[in-house]
Amino acid sequence: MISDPNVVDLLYLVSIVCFVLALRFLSSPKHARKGNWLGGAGMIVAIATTLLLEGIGNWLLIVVGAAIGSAVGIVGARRVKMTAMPQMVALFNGVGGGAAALVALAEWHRTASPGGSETVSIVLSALIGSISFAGSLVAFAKLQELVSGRPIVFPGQNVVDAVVLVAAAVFGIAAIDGANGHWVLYGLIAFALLFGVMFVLPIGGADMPVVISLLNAFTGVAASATGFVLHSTVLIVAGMLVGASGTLLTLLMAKAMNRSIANVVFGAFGQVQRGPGAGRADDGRTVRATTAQDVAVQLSFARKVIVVPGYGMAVAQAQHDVRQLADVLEGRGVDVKYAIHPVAGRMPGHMNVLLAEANVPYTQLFEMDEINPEFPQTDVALVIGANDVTNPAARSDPGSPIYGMPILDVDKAASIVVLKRSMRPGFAGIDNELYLDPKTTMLFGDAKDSVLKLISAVKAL
Amino acid sequence: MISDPNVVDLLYLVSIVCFVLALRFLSSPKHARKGNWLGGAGMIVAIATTLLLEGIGNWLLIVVGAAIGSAVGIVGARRVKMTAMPQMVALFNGVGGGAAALVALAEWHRTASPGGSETVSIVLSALIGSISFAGSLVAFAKLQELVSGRPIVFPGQNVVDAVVLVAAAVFGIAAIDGANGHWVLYGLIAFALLFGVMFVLPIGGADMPVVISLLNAFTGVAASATGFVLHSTVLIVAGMLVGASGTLLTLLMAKAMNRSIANVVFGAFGQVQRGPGAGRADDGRTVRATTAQDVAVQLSFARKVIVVPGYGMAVAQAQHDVRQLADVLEGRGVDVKYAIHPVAGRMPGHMNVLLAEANVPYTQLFEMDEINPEFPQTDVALVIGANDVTNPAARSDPGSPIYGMPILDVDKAASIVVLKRSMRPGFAGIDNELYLDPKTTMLFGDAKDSVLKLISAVKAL
Amino acid sequence: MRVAVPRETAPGERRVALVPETISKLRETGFELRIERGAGQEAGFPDDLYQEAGGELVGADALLPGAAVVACVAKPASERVVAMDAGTVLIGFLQPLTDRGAVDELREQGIIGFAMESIPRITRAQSMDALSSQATVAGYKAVLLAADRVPKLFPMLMTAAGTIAPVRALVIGAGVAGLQAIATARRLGAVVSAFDVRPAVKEQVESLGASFLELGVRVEETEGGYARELTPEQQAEQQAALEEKIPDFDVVVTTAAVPGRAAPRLVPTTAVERMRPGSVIVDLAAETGGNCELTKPGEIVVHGGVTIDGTTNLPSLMAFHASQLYSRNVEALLRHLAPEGELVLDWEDEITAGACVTRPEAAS
Amino acid sequence: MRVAVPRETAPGERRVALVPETISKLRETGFELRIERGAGQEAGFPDDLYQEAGGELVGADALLPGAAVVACVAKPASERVVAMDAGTVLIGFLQPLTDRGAVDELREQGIIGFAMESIPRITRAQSMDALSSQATVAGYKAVLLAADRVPKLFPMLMTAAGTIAPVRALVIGAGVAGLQAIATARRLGAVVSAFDVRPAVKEQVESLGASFLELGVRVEETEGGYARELTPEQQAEQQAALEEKIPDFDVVVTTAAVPGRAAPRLVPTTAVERMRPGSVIVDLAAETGGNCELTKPGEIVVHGGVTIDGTTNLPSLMAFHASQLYSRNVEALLRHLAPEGELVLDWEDEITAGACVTRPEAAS
Amino acid sequence: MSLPLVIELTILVLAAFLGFEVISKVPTMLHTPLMSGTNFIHGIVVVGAILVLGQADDTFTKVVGFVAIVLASANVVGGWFVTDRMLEMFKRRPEPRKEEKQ
Amino acid sequence: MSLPLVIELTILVLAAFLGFEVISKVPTMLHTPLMSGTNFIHGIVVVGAILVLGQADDTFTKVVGFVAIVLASANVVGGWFVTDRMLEMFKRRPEPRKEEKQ
Ligand SMILES: NC(=O)c1ccc[n+]([C@@H]2O[C@H](COP(=O)([O-])OP(=O)(O)OC[C@H]3O[C@@H](n4cnc5c(N)ncnc54)[C@H](OP(=O)(O)O)[C@@H]3O)[C@@H](O)[C@H]2O)c1
Ligand SMILES: NC(=O)c1ccc[n+]([C@@H]2O[C@H](COP(=O)([O-])OP(=O)(O)OC[C@H]3O[C@@H](n4cnc5c(N)ncnc54)[C@H](OP(=O)(O)O)[C@@H]3O)[C@@H](O)[C@H]2O)c1
Ligand SMILES: NC(=O)c1ccc[n+]([C@@H]2O[C@H](COP(=O)([O-])OP(=O)(O)OC[C@H]3O[C@@H](n4cnc5c(N)ncnc54)[C@H](O)[C@@H]3O)[C@@H](O)[C@H]2O)c1
Ligand SMILES: NC(=O)c1ccc[n+]([C@@H]2O[C@H](COP(=O)([O-])OP(=O)(O)OC[C@H]3O[C@@H](n4cnc5c(N)ncnc54)[C@H](O)[C@@H]3O)[C@@H](O)[C@H]2O)c1
Repeated sequence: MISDPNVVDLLYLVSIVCFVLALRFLSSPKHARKGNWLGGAGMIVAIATTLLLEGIGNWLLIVVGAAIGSAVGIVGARRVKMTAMPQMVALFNGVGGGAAALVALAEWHRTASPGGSETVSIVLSALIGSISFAGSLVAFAKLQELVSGRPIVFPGQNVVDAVVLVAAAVFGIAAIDGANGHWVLYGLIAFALLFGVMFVLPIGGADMPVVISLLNAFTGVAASATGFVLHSTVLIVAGMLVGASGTLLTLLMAKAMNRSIANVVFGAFGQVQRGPGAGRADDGRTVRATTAQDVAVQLSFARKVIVVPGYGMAVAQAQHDVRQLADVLEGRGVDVKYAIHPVAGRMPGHMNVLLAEANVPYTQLFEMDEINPEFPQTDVALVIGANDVTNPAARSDPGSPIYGMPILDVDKAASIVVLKRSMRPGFAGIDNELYLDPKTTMLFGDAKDSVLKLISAVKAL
Repeated sequence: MISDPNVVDLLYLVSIVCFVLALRFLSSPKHARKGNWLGGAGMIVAIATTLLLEGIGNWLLIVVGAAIGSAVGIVGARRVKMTAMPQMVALFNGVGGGAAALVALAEWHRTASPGGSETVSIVLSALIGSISFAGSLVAFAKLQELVSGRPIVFPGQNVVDAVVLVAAAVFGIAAIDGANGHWVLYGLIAFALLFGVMFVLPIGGADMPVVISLLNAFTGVAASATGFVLHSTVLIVAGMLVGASGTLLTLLMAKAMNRSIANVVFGAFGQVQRGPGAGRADDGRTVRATTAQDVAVQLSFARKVIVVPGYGMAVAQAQHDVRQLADVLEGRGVDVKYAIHPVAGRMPGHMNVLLAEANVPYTQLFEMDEINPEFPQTDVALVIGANDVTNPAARSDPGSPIYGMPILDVDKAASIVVLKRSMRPGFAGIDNELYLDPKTTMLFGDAKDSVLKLISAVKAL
Repeated sequence: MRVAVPRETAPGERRVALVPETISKLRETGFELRIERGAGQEAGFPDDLYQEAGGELVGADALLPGAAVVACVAKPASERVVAMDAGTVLIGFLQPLTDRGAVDELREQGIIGFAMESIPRITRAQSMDALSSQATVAGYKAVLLAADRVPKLFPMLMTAAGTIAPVRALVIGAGVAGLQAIATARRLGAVVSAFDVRPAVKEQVESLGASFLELGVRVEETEGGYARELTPEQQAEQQAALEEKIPDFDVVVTTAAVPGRAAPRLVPTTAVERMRPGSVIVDLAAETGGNCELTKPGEIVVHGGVTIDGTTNLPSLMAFHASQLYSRNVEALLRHLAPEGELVLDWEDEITAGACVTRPEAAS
Repeated sequence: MRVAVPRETAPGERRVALVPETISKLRETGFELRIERGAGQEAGFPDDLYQEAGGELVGADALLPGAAVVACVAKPASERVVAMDAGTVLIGFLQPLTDRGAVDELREQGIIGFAMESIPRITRAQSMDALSSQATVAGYKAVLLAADRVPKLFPMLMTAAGTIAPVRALVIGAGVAGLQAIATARRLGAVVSAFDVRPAVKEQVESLGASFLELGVRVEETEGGYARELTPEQQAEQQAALEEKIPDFDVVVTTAAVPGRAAPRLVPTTAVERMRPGSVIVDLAAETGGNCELTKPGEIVVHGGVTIDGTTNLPSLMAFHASQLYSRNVEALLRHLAPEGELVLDWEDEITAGACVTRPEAAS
Repeated sequence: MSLPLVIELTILVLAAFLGFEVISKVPTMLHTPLMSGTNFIHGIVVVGAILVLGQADDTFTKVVGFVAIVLASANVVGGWFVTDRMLEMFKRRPEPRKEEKQ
Repeated sequence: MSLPLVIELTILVLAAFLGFEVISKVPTMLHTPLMSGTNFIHGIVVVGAILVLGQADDTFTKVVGFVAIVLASANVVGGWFVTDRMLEMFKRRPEPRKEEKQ
């Protein structure tokens, strides 16, 4: 039992410090794991401190509840496939929001109508927590394909949404205004849940990560509000840290997808706009666009990268920058080679001319036959403005005009990054299956620009 | 008169927010000025709030004191020459520290021996404030050349220093331990002042900025301690913001000078180490080494930059990177030209060969006679591994082996940045006066490395 | 199956159809190879290398009888054609579009001729595309010839004795040879412009760092990526525009061609006369009449101080690498015609059918 | 003061001492200029350009009498020297170290000869340094000659018909000409190594992106930056080391020289015989006997398939730019000797004293 | 022990700034792990749940508190493990090569 | 109105983190202005001086408080103007050129 409030607050301060450092570390690839461990430590300190507080009883209930929750959490987190991670985040985020709402409900019950700032906090906590709970569960369901991943829209949706939100608000105001009795909060929570569902339903599967991040920030704010209810600084601080960083993260994620938040949230009401590359093949495989920063991480952490230049590098006159990128990667210990296809470009030796101009040593250039056996051991094949010379149709599709041409086996690499401006075809005028390969990501844009971005991003790591 | 403590705290919160934003803005070249204005706004809110607090009297004294202080501050800040700015910072920092110490003294007087945490705060505030006060004044005196700028050392210095500090500590502990009466704090302050003087005396003029920054952080901490004494959150937060950012800044500054803090502070006790370029001409003019980040700012904010390549660029094989730097600068609207001296390098056309390889358009290359008239309108002449071809001795010193050779008039540019590895001479084997020109700064290191750093730094701005 | 490689007898022809490296690779697949003594000498492949590679060196008389395939560079002389067995497959540059007589002769002798220039320019046949491989060499060589003859240095140099302005070069016709000429001239430091009538070429020219000269004349591309012939009006227009621009250039390399036709006349005498003395025109189209009015195929003409180099068969001047590339092209075709080492002529196949210029009666 | 520019009469000499651009600049300072008709024709500067620039065109007979200065490239023939007034200043490559007879002749005629090659190589005189300017041209041209003659492409090319390996080039003697040769060969895409006996050169070679070949032979530099002559043992050592390495190279450019001496023998016949057929050696030292044992000055020798090009006076083959550079060098010297347009020969001056090979009695 | 509201607000504002600043430069690759990490941190609501349940004496509060604890601890534990698994891929990092390249 | 010490400490810690984070990436060129700017901000000690002098009733406190106010306001005002002058040189910033380069 800890009875000195100073000691309690000091312990909570320790866990606050842990949380701040956790966030800090989580934002650098090198220390991210350490960050998570520190966060865990902070959490243990906070929980232990709380359990040891004077006046805490109902131990059995607490232990049993915690055990059940933990079991669900562990099993869920361990069992799930790597690809299903996003929905797990959604799920765990939702339950957190739910917990915040329940804490608010309990406090409301305990004090009936506490009045003043506490009531405001209770209302906020219940409202935001419930929205987050319901929204997250819908997001989970969508990603898990329990309901359709496509935007679900119906006419008059905005009107209905507005009405629901207003209803929730009315209950909230009533509570703050002094109305008491359980019904006020029940009503509030019910409408908030409804709003959470309606909020997420119209959003398409591709935008889910942004929405989950937004709901994550919501839960943080709800937790923080709970802190105001319970006068707990650790709750206020930890909750708000998540609220703020989650908000920023949401903005960053939206920006990385070239969307605005408004566009994500309200996109489905109008026309959903798509980036140049967001194509979807008939058989359901989609083209995955990526960002320079992601590619930079992939490249920096690779052991072996093969650069596959093509006509697009020539058009963009990106040869000097490509060389510089390779240099930077080599400086970081990555093994970089160039794979030169015999007919890359538009004249025999096109790539040689350009790479010689950029002073790439001849010893780094490899002919197709030499390099093809190396692709299976390659972490990233970096395709810079090449298209036909990487098209697997040449191997497999006798109907294709390029059938029979030997190609670079980039598809054998562990992952493939393609730099080009659009989904337009190359010289042969045919689509490239490679771009639908789940291992392939596309970095759209002029090759020179993209490579310059990659250089900065690699250096910033 | 504001009587509601909530309103007071809210107003203080506003000024806290202002201060945080001020710091944020101050760390980006684009918004720095806005930052200072915001800080000013925060300060006005804080002062006004305090003046309007219930129970604040002695208005006349306050106004007169503030008027005197402000007058000194304004006149000092306005009158001083740009080059004397550092000592002004030292001076104003010192008086801030002094103020903190005096507040502590007054509180000690008011409460006699308050005991507990308050006493600790008073002791810290008085101790740190006094050290900062005395140290800053010495720094000021050194920079203003009231006392010699050279390190002042005497045998046994460390022992004396330690004794002084221990004495101050003893008084401090006595105070915390419950000793009362004025003498305790007088003693404390006296020894702290002495320590402040002794702390700064042995530090050389070149290291002063780092020391001032350290003392600046000290004053911040002292102010924060005052906040604990007076239970003022705005003091705690604002003081600590300065304490923390000042500490980090001190580290950054020391790093930028390639020194460790310990080296700066205790350097004089051992041998003062100097970087490769910290040379000093007989007539007192010194070579000024700079950092890639500084040069990057200079370049980015320039309107016109002339690149002067020489043999060093060839040795470093930096031509591709030089071109990229020029491209980046041009992208930012800087006008970049290359000045090619007829005998730069080691063979006729050496620079042409390399720059053509790097694909620099011929239209950006200018012969000496074409470009020389342009130097006076040039903001930065960026000399990359050229030496003899920029040596003004060729114009002025008939005894020099290069006398009579026409040179590039880089010394007519508003500022000159020279990239080379050391102070070693070039082909002709003679020293270059240019490096002692007060407009010249040297970026030491392999030209390729330096240019790569410049590229990153320009991009990071 | 026996493949015979004769020594080239056409005047000035220094190349050889198969180089030792190819010989040893073909041997592994079961081909039997006979090489005429001295066949590779002039290209830098002495007989002993062939021997090492597993080829059988024979005299001229013993070479042709019994050979299933004869691989040559230029069309062999009549007396050699007569010496071949009927049904022999002959591979080489047979000039089917410009030398009908020779083709008829082959047909009469019952020789199955495969013309390297008739191989369809489809992706699958790229490795057999000798037109491209030889044009690559020619484009490179053309610039060297120009650089050798022009009394100027290509690159810009700023020296103590003043600044040397870079040579300005113009490449007309930016097909395979033209693009290589652009690349080579740029390498040497010239400021290069290029012109072609096919609109797609602009981007390709720029992808080599050269600038595209707008002359306002455009025609469409044919199926194979070749240009169509200009109408007389277009031609006049182009000539006029060129006459306007051409005095700016020190070096002009012309490569314009339309398959099966005489080379288009692009540079009239009046244009040449406006050029500075010392300037050089290298006309890669000399063989088919030349892009320049003053071109004399196989000769070097100097007109008012301007040199017009009509040297033909430039690849032969770079015989080593030219032979090496050609040899790979022939190898690819051979492997296509005889995948397992025995001829299997599939007349349904686009390449086989397209390249063959004298199909045996039975098959057609 | 009148300056005369004769037409060069030495066989194969196409350069001209002053180009029209210089003429007009000198006129502005008050020089009076007479040019022999046709003097610039072969270098690409026709008479009308001289006229425009303000030069007076005269016949051979009217040129020399009355001229205070005669500017030429090569030493003029005896009959022309005789035609000059006594006391005339003669500027040109007078070969004082190798052709004492000619110098004596000048002295007898009372001609004050300034040899371009004797101008001290000090910083102040860089703009007069014709050895450097002409060596620059020669180094460039040497590589073009090699590229033209070697049956290979310089750059590496990866094509549908296989990969062409880049030419490997070796430059021996990395002075002014050697460095330019390195740069040019690298531009064309060759893989370049270079060797010199002066240790300072390694860094310079690498500053051009080429690699330095270690042969283990080093000598010190003289005052002027020239190399000293090797001892016989060193020479033998160097030859042996080269013989070891030389078969790796397709192209060798030699430029090694020691002023006033016969060129060092670096490449013995045995080394040449180890090279691959088709390889090319361009010997820039041919004039002084050649760095290669097989070199015949002014001729092209083929030995066992290896071409040894001993062409002399390469700058003359690039007469336009070579003349332009030379003209600037001569202009700088003229302005030094006659700052205000009238001769003021200051024998205390390092340059004047150093460059003069036949000082008038009165002055010495 | 309840603090003045404005002080709590001050703390809130500081935390908000800190939250913003601390993650201002995250590579895109880390967006998802970071989201997951913050998701774990707001599991701190478990402290709230413990406080409620620990002090509950009526059944309603006990039930609500119990559910809250279950949910919150799922958040904490699940959140942590998910993050950990995501971060596993950043574990190995080849050492930069030391040899000089020519 | 005095707060529990630990709460003040919490605030202190948050402020310290914030101070670190907020300036983590400053170009060297801005080191001196930033130092000067923070120098100005710790002039907030003037608030302390006002509190002391404003509540002073004995002469000692008045004298000490008066001197403190003089010093502190010199810090505030001087600090601000010095910073402002330093920052003047960052005022103009040419617009990036819009035209395409070839
Ligand atoms: N080498 C030869 O001798 C030769 C001669 C003639 C034909 N070919 C044919 O040319 C083709 C060569 O294959 P390849 O893979 O090199 O080229 P490719 O198949 O033509 O593809 C080039 C790709 O580069 C992209 N691109 C163009 N400009 C770009 C820019 N500025 N930035 C980024 N990407 C850009 C284009 O996509 P976006 O438009 O989406 O950006 C295009 O898909 C083969 O089909 C070959 O048969 C070769
Ligand atoms: N162009 C010609 O034809 C020719 C021929 C012969 C001689 N010269 C003479 O060469 C000189 C040329 O002048 P210049 O200004 O170009 O060169 P320079 O005077 O020789 O100076 C070159 C400078 O570059 C620096 N440097 C060398 N390697 C470097 C590296 N890796 N990174 C950074 N800096 C490096 C050196 O300083 P650190 O060692 O401190 O780094 C050196 O001071 C003239 O004196 C000229 O007369 C010219
Ligand atoms: N798909 C493939 O595998 C493949 C293989 C080789 C070549 N090609 C393409 O085929 C095309 C032609 O190749 P080529 O070099 O053998 O052609 P070519 O030798 O027949 O003609 C050379 C060039 O001259 C141009 N030309 C014709 N008339 C002209 C005129 N009046 N003025 C200016 N220019 C004129 C043509 O457009 C062509 O670019 C090229 O684009 C090449 O890329 C494709
Ligand atoms: N200071 C100046 O202004 C100035 C001006 C021009 C040249 N220079 C310098 O003078 C030097 C020589 O110039 P150059 O080109 O006229 O010299 P050069 O023509 O006399 O000799 C050519 C090269 O051959 C080399 N050489 C001699 N014997 C050799 C041997 N046995 N093996 C291999 N190499 C051998 C020499 O070292 C020299 O580099 C150069 O370093 C150049 O930079 C200086």
